[in-house]
Amino acid sequence: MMRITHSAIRPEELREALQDPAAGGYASFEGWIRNENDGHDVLRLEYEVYEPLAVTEGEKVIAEACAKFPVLHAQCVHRAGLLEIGECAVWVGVSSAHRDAAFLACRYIIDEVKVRLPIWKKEHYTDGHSGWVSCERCARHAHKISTAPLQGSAIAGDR
Amino acid sequence: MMRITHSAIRPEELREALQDPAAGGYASFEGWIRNENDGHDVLRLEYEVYEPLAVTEGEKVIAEACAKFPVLHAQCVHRAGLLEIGECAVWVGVSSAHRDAAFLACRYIIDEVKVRLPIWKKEHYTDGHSGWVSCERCARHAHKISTAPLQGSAIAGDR
Amino acid sequence: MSKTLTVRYFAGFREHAGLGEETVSLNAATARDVFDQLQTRHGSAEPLAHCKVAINDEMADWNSPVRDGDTILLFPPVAGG
Amino acid sequence: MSKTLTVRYFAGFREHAGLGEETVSLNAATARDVFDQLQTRHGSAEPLAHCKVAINDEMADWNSPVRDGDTILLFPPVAGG
Repeated sequence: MMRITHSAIRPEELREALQDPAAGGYASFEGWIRNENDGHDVLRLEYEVYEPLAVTEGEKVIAEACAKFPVLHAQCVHRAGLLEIGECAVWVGVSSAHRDAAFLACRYIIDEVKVRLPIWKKEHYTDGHSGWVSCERCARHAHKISTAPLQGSAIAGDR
Repeated sequence: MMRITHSAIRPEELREALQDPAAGGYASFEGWIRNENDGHDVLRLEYEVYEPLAVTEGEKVIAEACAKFPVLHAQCVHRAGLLEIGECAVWVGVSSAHRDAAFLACRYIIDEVKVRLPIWKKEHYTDGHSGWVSCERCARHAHKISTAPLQGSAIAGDR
Repeated sequence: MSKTLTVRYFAGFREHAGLGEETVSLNAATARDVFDQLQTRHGSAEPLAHCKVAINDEMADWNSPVRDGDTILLFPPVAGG
Repeated sequence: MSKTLTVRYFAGFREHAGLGEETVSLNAATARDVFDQLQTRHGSAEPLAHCKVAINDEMADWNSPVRDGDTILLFPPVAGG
């Protein structure tokens, strides 16, 4: 399940939904707002999300992960709005019988979410400037998805 | 930091210690007790830990992960004693500036912890039998560690 | 040949164009034509290869045909996570 | 030539031997000698290659020398996580 939220992400609550008596492994990833990017001191971040397509594209990514790896449950939640340093911007959680699938699916989901969902981040710097993040070198983690439109043009943040 | 605990692992509290304003990624793994192993229905699990060496060997594993990958903080906690289905047996958490290091270090730590620490698990089955887990095929995830003693003989659980 | 299209801009595109949505009449066969013509109109320089497009809330290809009445969503380079 | 050693057994080894610790006198040069002789004595069949050994609370190698008074920890195949 893919969800966009405007309030704080609570991993400990999200984790509950992935529990399963058949699950032997649980892998999770969180993207945190850090105080520096590309040599600039970051004060806070602003996420703009086009929710209808962020959700449908996120659901597609999760479905792809479930098809590629034997997972039991997989979810992703992404924040929208203004975030401070240290806050959680995105959470991915995957449970599976064995750890390999949980790790691989978790990594797949975060890599794809970053390059495919209509989400943009504007960095506000300590010097008063701000800017939309859109660096070319960040597409290096994109996977090849034969069914995805525009796969060659995917560009994303570099966290 | 490597720790052995005899009470429930609380990932939400452990995660706090890894927070850092320079951290952009946080990867974690939890091993959960599942209700089946190798075709046997499992009722509960019993972990025996030789704590002095489990801690020193765990600290070595974490130090190796920190030397191999640019991580900010890395920790591991392993349970000892009797555990029920669904309980968390082991937790690994890693924070880093970028997600690649967090994922790789997290995976490295859990893989090594499973094959190097003096920890044994006894499965109690629904049919009343019990047995120590020690399957040969499970060593497939072991990494080559040039400094580790007995690397060729590593055997571990297969979660 | 002219089509009436609703175009929506996001993030940097919205700020650059100074508006979030506009209705335009264009001689455009594909999403690529829409992008090219509006980029010229608004003086933007973002390479098309870094951007994405959706038509009527479905992710689309730059070669996707546009039809009279379509809503075209122009996405600058994304940066989730 | 005989050395007095304290040997500790863990998990399946402890259950198999029926004791957690014993003091033994052995003609043993290395940890491997200790393992082989005690395996024969206790009738265990676990391949040495799957087991580990520690000497005086330090992980050791099967070729590590043992000295009079050492404490040898014999670890059956581990299974953490």
